[in-house]
Amino acid sequence: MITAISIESLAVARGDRPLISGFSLALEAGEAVALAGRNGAGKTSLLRAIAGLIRPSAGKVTFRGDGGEIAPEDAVARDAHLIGHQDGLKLSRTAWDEVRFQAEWSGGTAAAARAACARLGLSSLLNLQVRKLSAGQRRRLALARLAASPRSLWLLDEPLAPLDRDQRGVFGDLMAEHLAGGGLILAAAHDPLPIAARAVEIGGGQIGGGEIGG
Amino acid sequence: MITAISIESLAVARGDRPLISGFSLALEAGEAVALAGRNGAGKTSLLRAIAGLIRPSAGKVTFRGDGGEIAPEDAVARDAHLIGHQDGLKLSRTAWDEVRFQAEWSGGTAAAARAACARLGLSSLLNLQVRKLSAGQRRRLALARLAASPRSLWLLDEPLAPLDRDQRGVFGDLMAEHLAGGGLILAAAHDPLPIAARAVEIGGGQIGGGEIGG
Amino acid sequence: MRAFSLIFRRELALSWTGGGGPVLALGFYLAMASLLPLALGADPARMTAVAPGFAWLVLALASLLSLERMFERDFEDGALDLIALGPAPLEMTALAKGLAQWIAIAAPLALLAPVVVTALGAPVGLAPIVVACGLIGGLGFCFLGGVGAALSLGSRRGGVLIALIVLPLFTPPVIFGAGAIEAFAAGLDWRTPLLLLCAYSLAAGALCPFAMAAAARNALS
Amino acid sequence: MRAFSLIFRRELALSWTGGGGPVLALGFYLAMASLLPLALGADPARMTAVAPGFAWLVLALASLLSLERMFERDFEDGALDLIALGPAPLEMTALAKGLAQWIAIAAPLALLAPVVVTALGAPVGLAPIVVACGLIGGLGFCFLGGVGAALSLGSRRGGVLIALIVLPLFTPPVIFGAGAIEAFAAGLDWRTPLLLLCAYSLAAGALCPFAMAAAARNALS
Amino acid sequence: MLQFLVNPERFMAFSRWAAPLLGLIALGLAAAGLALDFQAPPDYQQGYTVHIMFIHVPAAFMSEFVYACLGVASFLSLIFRHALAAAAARAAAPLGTGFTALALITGSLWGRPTWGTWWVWDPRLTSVLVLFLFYVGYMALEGAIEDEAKAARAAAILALVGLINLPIVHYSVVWWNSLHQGSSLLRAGGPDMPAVYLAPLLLMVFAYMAGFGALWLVRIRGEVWRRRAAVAAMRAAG
Ligand code: HEM
Ligand SMILES: Nc1ncnc2c1ncn2[C@@H]1O[C@H](COP(=O)(O)OP(=O)(O)OP(=O)(O)O)[C@@H](O)[C@H]1O
Ligand SMILES: Nc1ncnc2c1ncn2[C@@H]1O[C@H](COP(=O)(O)OP(=O)(O)OP(=O)(O)O)[C@@H](O)[C@H]1O
Ligand SMILES: [Mg+2]
Ligand SMILES: [Mg+2]
Repeated sequence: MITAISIESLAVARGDRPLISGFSLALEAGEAVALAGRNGAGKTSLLRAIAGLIRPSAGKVTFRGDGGEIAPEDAVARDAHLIGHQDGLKLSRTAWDEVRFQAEWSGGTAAAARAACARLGLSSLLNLQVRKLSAGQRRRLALARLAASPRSLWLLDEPLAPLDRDQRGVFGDLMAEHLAGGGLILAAAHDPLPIAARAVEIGGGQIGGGEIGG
Repeated sequence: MITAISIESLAVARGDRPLISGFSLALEAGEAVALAGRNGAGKTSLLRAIAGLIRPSAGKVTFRGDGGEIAPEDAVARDAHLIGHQDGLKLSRTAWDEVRFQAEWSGGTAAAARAACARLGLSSLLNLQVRKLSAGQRRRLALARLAASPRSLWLLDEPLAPLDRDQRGVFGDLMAEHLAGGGLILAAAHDPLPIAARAVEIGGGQIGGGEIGG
Repeated sequence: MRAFSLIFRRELALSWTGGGGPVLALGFYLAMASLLPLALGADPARMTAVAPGFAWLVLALASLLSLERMFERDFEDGALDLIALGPAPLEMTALAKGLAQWIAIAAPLALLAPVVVTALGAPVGLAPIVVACGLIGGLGFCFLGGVGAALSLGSRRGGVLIALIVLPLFTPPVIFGAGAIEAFAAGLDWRTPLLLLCAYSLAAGALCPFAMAAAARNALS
Repeated sequence: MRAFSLIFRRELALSWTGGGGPVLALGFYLAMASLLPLALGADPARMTAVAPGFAWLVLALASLLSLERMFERDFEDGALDLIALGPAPLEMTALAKGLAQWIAIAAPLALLAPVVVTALGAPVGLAPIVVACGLIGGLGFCFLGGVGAALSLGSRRGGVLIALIVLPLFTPPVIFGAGAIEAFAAGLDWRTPLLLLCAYSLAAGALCPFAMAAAARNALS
Repeated sequence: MLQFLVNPERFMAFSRWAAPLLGLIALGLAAAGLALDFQAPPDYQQGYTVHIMFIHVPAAFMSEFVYACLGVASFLSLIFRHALAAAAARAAAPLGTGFTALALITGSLWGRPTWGTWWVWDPRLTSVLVLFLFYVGYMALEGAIEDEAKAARAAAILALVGLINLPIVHYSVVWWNSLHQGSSLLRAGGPDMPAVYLAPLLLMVFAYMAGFGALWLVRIRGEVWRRRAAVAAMRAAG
């Protein structure tokens, strides 16, 4: 289980262009960080770099668990979950197939998947094809996959956008419980998160922060 | 040019289930309506029904222009634009190809497209493939397509979600200008819009409003 | 007309630009053609007999290969909504899509066909009829395929529909084309089958857009 | 192991439902097989000679049909990100995808092949070797095709590009399979080519997942 | 990126004089080879068409040699993420395609008078055709992915897969033809080549190699310049 992450002078480039450089951050169990930054500042890129999907051009991310340092690949493969801009759902499968697959894939159980769905008010929708769900319902499905996965590092990329007010509250509760249970949350968001979180601004006005010259 | 819409006791069903029924609304040039409602209440379905993409199960939508009533197909084909949950952009084309195509398709000009892009801070990104844009940049591209299209009825489905604060301001200005120029805006949103808009709640707690039984 | 040229150019760009263009078609055809002798043995007599039929197969396959993209992408990424809200009826969009598919994929293959057929040992004199059949038949394949692509939108079993609906429709042009080539080679009357092929393809080009548009509308709603 | 069975079942479900790959491939196969007699004219002797090789070739080509979907969907809708964050390395996912493709598409084709070959006039006795070649060769085709599908992720052109990348790699299995069938028909030693086919397909199954995973990682980054 | 900017200095310094030198060597060798060639008597069977040999055989040889270079460069760029190696692979592909096309074209031009047909499905010919297709696929793939770094890596993976596969293709094709009674007209060439032909042929082979070396270096230099210009443009854009 991941109990702490430290990011040291990380640099991320996209297509030859440096985007983020010298980014450092330390995150402990029970802590949440809200990443803010302009469109194109590199929030998504940063989250993907932490998840190991993008290779940083410099710096490193260290994961620590109860038993000392964990190799990044292992840490991510066993204990991280990413909610991206896209929900990663297959339109042609049923909601239940999608939640259960992801829960089991992340090391959870079908029972946990069912509980997470109930929590997010999806129980009555589980037999529908994902294609038939509304945008908010799809996002809730993606969040149910997250909640059903026994993973302590949550990397969230604007998780709340299409949710209605009630559901934002529900997900806020889920995040609070996750933190209380020793989880870590790193969330990119343009709006304030419904939990207490340390705010970190990336990008600002410097090179690569805003836009890229055509 | 559309100068008024009136919706009379519209009913929309999705897959055999009644979703909205008896919905009435009148909208005049220069007016904006903010549709609110829970996830799955039917906001998207309503907007698509107004756009003629879904056939309502009862009721009707009447469009009026300077010269009297306009047939719904004509009104929509010549004077409406829809921003959906998805941006409708082709990942493999360049940003500029996408804006220009849509502007011309909607009856606008390349010059208008360029101006809209400048307005939304996209000028330096126009040579990039859409695949390389961040979520907020893509949405801005979709909004630039809207702004470049000479269409008076704007149907917006959560248009602001992935935008950063500055860009929300910019789009707020665009909306205000559109209204000042005699446009009509019908926007579904979970957060307050950056312009003055009449709030209309759909769904509430009644049958079909919240969720659909599995 | 302006709308048609807009959507047609868009479709053409989507299926044609980026990576190769004609070179890609040539490579595809060559690769297919070089497999034929490998599978049948190098015996020229055998190959000569199969070569024209094989050219057909390649055309049909190529038109099936990119079928899925014809409507599905636009449908799933929301672009079809915006196109439907445009000035032109969906029928015209469907026509443009079919024609673009034809120009971008079927036509280059048809033009290359005689080269390959000749390399496989068929007499050079067959070239004109092979090109003619390829161009005309390709038109039919593109539109029939388009109907399948539109029908399978948003349905759970799209591929099944394509297979059951489109492939039977492929049969007549395949027969007419093969007949025309064979008659030409044998010095018989090739005009009749070619005319039939023409008629079939033109009918497909004229009627299929309606079916495609209806299917797309149904999927959107 | 649990992870493997999970992802394998997911892939299988996705290619059976939704896309309907197998039925499209089967339909294509049948349509092409019915084209052969038309293209060759009614002379049965000719056809018998060509039938097995032709059936084999069409089988190889039919496996190209749903290749595009193998990685692209998961890539574009973000599902591949989540799979990559799972307990299993991408290599294993690639293996599962290749095997699922095999079971869902190549195996039905292989089982149908003898029917087609017999219908075309080849002796019924060829059935076992045709099935064996189809099953074994199909494995190779699926994995080689997977490499093409993974490599073309994020590219501007799908179908035809994949086919071009993949067809040269199809050369050895096509040769071995055709050789085995022909040798069997002629009463010669068919074991050697069949073993070669086996070896090639197994090697492809063992090595291609690495190439597929590397290509997918490259596309994700 | 850094690595790329450090190492290339040395490469650029080296290639500045090496490329023209190789070019001169190529021209000299080719001149000598062609001079010897035209002194040689017309072949008693093939007549003057034998001159095609001096273009054809080295081109056929180069088509394989360049693929080997491409494979090695791809391997280095894939494993060590060496940008110069990626540039080298990218630069080699069109040259290889050119040589292969030349071998195919001169071969079929030669085949018309000698074998009476433009093309036969002989193992050697077939495997050259497959090699050509590999090149075409490589270039098509690289051209179809817009992000340059990603395109380079994808193409490198394909090149490696091809490198492993080419010998198998070659032997399978040889084996195929021995199984199916191929047309026995050919088995092109033979080792028993008289010295009057062998000497100019060898000269031509070396001329081709030097010429390839020169063109390759020039093309890699072009790649490096292009990258530098892109970096400069990016800096300027801020
Ligand atoms: C398109 C047709 C042809 C292709 C693709 C082709 C390909 C090749 C290849 C790959 C080589 C081996 C080069 C090496 O690595 O040393 C070769 C060598 C040769 N080819 Fe061709 N060839 C073709 C046609 C012909 C024809 C028509 C002739 C003349 C009758 C011919 C005569 C030779 C000779 C004499 C050699 C040198 C043999 C040796 O290495 O000992 N080729 N060709
Ligand atoms: N094709 C369909 N078949 C059956 N049910 C559907 C279909 N499309 C949508 N629905 C159902 O209709 C309801 C309304 O969907 P809609 O997308 O209109 O909601 P919404 O108000 O836009 O929600 P959100 O705030 O999540 O975007 C949902 O419960 C959804 O499951
Ligand atoms: N593959 C790529 N190649 C080149 N540039 C890219 C690529 N992917 C992203 N970028 C660029 O990198 C920058 C950062 O993108 P990223 O998605 O990380 O931004 P973000 O902070 O998440 O923005 P948003 O708030 O809009 O989601 C953008 O300017 C984008 O254009
Ligand atoms: Mg982002
Ligand atoms: Mg909605």
